[in-house]
Amino acid sequence: MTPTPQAASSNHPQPAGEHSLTALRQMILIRRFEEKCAELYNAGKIHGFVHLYIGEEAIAVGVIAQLQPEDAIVATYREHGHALVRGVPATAVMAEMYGKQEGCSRGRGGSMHLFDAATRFYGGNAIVGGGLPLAVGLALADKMAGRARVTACFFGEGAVAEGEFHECLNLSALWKLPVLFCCENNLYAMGTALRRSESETDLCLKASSYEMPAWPVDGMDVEACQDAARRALTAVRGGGGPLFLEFRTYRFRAHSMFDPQLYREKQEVEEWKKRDPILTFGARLREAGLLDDNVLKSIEDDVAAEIDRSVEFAEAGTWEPVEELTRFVYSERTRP
Amino acid sequence: MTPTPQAASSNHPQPAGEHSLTALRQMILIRRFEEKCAELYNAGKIHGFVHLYIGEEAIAVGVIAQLQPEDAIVATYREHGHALVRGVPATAVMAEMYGKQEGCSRGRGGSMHLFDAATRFYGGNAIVGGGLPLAVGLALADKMAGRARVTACFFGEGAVAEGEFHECLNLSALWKLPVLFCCENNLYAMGTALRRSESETDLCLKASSYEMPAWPVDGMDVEACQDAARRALTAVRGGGGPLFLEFRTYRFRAHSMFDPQLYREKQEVEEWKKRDPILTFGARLREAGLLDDNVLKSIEDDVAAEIDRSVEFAEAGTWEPVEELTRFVYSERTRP
Amino acid sequence: MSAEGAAAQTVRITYREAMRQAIREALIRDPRVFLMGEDVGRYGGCFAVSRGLLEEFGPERIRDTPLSESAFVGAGIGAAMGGMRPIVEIMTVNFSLLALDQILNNAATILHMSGGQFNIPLVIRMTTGAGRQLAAQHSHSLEGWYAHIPGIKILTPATLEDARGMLWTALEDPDPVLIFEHGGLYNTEGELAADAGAVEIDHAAVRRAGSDVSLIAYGGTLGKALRAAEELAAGGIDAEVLDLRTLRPLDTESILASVTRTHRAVIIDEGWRSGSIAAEVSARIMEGAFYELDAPVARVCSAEVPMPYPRHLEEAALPQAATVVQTVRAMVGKRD
Amino acid sequence: MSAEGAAAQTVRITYREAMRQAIREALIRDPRVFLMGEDVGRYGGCFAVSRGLLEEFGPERIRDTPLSESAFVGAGIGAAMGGMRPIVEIMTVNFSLLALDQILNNAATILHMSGGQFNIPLVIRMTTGAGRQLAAQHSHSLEGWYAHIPGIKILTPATLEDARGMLWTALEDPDPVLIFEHGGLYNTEGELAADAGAVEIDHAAVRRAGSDVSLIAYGGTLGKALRAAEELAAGGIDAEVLDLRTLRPLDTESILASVTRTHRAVIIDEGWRSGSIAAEVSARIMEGAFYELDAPVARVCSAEVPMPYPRHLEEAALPQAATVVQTVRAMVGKRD
Ligand SMILES: Cc1ncc(C[n+]2csc(CCOP(=O)(O)OP(=O)(O)O)c2C)c(N)n1
Ligand SMILES: Cc1ncc(C[n+]2csc(CCOP(=O)(O)OP(=O)(O)O)c2C)c(N)n1
Ligand SMILES: [Mg+2]
Ligand SMILES: [Mg+2]
Repeated sequence: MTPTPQAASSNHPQPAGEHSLTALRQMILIRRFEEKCAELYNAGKIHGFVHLYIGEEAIAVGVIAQLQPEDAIVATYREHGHALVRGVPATAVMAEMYGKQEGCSRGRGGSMHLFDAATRFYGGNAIVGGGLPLAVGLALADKMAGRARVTACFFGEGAVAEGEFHECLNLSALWKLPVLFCCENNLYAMGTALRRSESETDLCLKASSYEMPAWPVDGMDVEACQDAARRALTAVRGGGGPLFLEFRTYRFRAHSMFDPQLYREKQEVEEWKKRDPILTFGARLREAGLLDDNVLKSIEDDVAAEIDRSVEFAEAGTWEPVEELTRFVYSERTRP
Repeated sequence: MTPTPQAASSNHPQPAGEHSLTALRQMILIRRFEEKCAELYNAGKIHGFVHLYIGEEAIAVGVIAQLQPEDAIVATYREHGHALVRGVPATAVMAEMYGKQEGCSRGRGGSMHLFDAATRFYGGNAIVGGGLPLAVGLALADKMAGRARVTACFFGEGAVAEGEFHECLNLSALWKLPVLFCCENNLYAMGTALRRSESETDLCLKASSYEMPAWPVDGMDVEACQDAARRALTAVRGGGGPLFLEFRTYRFRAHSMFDPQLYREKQEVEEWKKRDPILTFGARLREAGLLDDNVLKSIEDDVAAEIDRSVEFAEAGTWEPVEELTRFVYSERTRP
Repeated sequence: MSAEGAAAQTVRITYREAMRQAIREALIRDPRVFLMGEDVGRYGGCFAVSRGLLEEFGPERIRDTPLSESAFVGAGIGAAMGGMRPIVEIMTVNFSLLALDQILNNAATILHMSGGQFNIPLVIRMTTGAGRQLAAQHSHSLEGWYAHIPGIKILTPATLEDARGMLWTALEDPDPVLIFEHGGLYNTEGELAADAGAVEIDHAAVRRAGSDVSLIAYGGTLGKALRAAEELAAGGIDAEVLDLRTLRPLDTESILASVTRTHRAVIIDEGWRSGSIAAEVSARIMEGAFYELDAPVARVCSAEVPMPYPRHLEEAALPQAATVVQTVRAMVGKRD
Repeated sequence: MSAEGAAAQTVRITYREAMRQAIREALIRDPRVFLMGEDVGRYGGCFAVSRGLLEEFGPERIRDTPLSESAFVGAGIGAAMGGMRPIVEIMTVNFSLLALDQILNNAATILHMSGGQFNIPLVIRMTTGAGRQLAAQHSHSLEGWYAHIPGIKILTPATLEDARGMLWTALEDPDPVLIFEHGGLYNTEGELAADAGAVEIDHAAVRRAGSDVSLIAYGGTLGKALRAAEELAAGGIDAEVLDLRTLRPLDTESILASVTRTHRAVIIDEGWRSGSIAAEVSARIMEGAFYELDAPVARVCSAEVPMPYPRHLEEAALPQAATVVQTVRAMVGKRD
């Protein structure tokens, strides 16, 4: 019932130069940014829950670069990468990690609640499945207003067990709303393996039961992600209704900073690390003659400088005065 | 992936005499009982919400007669029929409709909350989808205790849109619990037609997306219901995990007593009435020489007498003293 | 509206019709407004509030939803963020629990978590209350409970003016507003100014001036308070009746002012007593007018029991004018 | 347990470990007991409370669930009705909203709706509270809010004895009991009697006797109250500290007795102020000890704001010992 192309893995011809290096740089930016976050967490600069995206960078990079500025994004607590690729400045993201008022959510949200009106980045949601209805609603607004926008909604495979996921797939398919559902299937929800949480582990079948097209995508391959996203966005923008992409991926790090990872074998992690999206894409670019040590070094240097700036910015940031504690419970302007 | 026999409609050989007349009598009992309820409602004897099962009798009769006494049942607010077939005395059901303390729920529940410990009848639930988790839990208890029981869970097709439905299908399939899911698809949830609430109206596909066997059944044909239930119960009792039956049916009456039925054509109702499960089964029994006017009359008389007794019983019943208002908020016995 | 006399002109109208006119006017005034919920369209609304609107405004703006409370409430939040002005109808408060995560964790918090970037101009309407023998799962009165949540506003229209006027004000509010309509009020009829329109929602209203005791009520209990006041007047006790109107934010000033005038207060609240909004009002009087009190503040609330079905028990469970009268008489007696 | 000296023997233990031992003991004592929830098994529990139990008791009794709060809480209800004694862990109170329909409409009402036939011997445990910079969606303190619901009991163990002893008592209770464990307590360490076992759950406990003011606290705020009492003592004010222990049913008698001794009360509660359990305690004092009061009862609650991420704002939002001290000093000053 669903036009499922056999796993939309890329049969990439020639990586397209500039474009490819940009993607590589974005993946490296996310990786290094989060490595820095982990360091700052251990140094007591960042607090609360911090969920690293390391290993999964190809998805955010592959999908978000295909979006238009007027499109919207809804993400989860594992959203540093999405925010960075979307163009939320690393400075504002880092300041948010610190809780400074120069942060993208004024410091109120922290790691799990990055928001940015300028880029239509609607969070940062720490309730598993909680963002999906928002995406449906944003798409509904677009459809009712006759705007040709798409809302991209990211969530983990753990959310598939939540009733809300089903309600949202149904509602959006029923109303043919322009949502691109991006399921980041990293095989674990905290310590629970997918096979222990779903009787049927083929997630695309779930979407199909709503008459929603659903494609599996190699989430470790940034070009496969780009391809799938591009084609999916064309379909969604064409008014065909929502589409479901299952990105098969893996998180290299612990679930959060508190996780001793008792639930998986070290060897499994090592196996997946061989498919590191940055390394494999880098190798491919080298083969194609688009990358060499010098280029890589300049990217790394550039990224390092950006991250340094973000840390400086965050360090120099200010604490919101305690007197402002109860602001933003209600709007300060009184008319919409 | 699911062994779906082509719509399990009955290719009934010879109806089995006694057995068939019992089924006919049960359907007639439900029908007449509810007609009496409607009358009593209009007479101001019964209050609140009353949802009639008229037109759908074949399902409760077909399924519940196949259950063992130790099996459990979870139903909805449209459960008079299920309670009667299960063997909750008509007297106790009618007294409950009146709110008398001789009712099967001591009058506390009313029409939507029939309960009966003796027959393992776990209600009567007025939250759409709300009963499904209970059924999953009852089945879990049986499985953990090593008892070969089944829990039959009835619900309308409207519940399929609720997230809880999905969570429950998944959980029961994942844990291979002995639940028989009986979806009474009467095409409408109050005034909302199935095609306006589900993007994919083939409900069996939903169950299949949990690797759960799912069969459509002609819900207007009591023998088809019996056949399907018998085979399904064998499968579930065998430890194969839950099974989903979609009974295709229709309610002849309004959703509740307040419904002007603006949402459907009279003609559609008339078309379905031609498939009245009592009339069609009656005709089949006549053809087979098992029913004639005399036998039918004696059934009707017998049913009428039973209903009269139930009304007398209810009328003679007593109101629980106001002093007992706050009983049953907590248990009176203190140890489990 | 002609200048002379228009204000004096009144029409005879029900609460239901006042609500319907308010919705209709909103749909006419603002193209961003739409109504969404279960059976708001073809069925005409569970309580017939939206009857005729589908025909007038079409299915895009009078949007029947599947039984998916979490998804469509969440979609309302998303649509509000996307620029629309949704009116989401949850059929009754009893089903709103299924959407509570969306209400508390998204609607009430996103403005704050985003550091003030994303406000949610959403209106959620629902029917509340008991009194129609609908038993334990269909008789909740949770508006006072919802008033615990910062970030949302809670309106409880008790009069025709408020039924007619609160919706537009709520729609103009930049933040989420929940309107609780007591099911027992829909059929109440009275005179309403022909040019009735928006009303302010910031203040409680003295519905009857008095000097001996303050009867503090709202929504479904206002009528009972007024009846109690009449009866008390006959016995020479002059009660003031304060209609809270908005349960969050509470108009503490008006409460304290009333108690300062009368030196005694009884709060009449259909919520269960423990943790009721009546407790909050009592605590605020404790904090703000302790030294004005001639007697301890009393509460007349619902008994702490799931609502029983039989009328006599339901009446015993609910706050009644007679209990208010009795409470006041005892209180005034205690004075000297 | 040897007769002599055993009671005097103590062990050094954390709150977490006391909880873990309580669960372990229950699993050993009663074969009907099992633990079910997200990541209770392989992950070892989100807060490591259940670490090691999977290995000891196996996956049937230490049951990892999918992310399906409504289904597995409801399944706990069903399993309890089916004869088991489930301990359902909801990872944190923040996710419990997704299961609230099951808790309120089923767990709390079925005993009543069934006229006393079906009790629900279910224990639900969850972590509650703020203080670890987890921001708005992960910092709720809703135990006082849950205490509004008749039909359930609410326990808030604040001490090692109660962490160790309340679970077994809860499991022996025939009705649903919710245990709220404050996340900030898990690491607290102290001495516990080596033979510590079940404790009664019907009474509040005076944790420090005093004569000038009653500090009424529970769960996460008990420590703050005790610290405030120390500081007050240094300033010559002798505070009594009452630990409510059970929020539903509230031990009104102990509250009134304490206030009758001290004539002043401050309630310290991590819930948002409006509609808090502190309001209920204040209202009960109003009703039962008004004439004993030398000053109005005061509340030290959380600010009415979704929890901000930065530490300084979180600290400002939460009740603090310093605020309690300040409040008491002002109150005592006001006396004369
Ligand atoms: C409703 C809800 N339940 C539980 C949690 C706790 N929790 C946070 S993340 C997580 C795992 C989610 O896994 P998945 O959706 O696969 O996303 P991933 O973390 O793998 O990216 C859980 C259980 C939560 N945040 N929300
Ligand atoms: C959660 C919830 N939402 C809404 C309702 C109101 N309601 C009662 S019955 C009903 C329709 C249910 O339809 P279906 O499940 O198909 O069962 P049927 O009535 O057709 O037997 C609705 C919307 C409810 N009881 N529970
Ligand atoms: Mg995952
Ligand atoms: Mg139906």
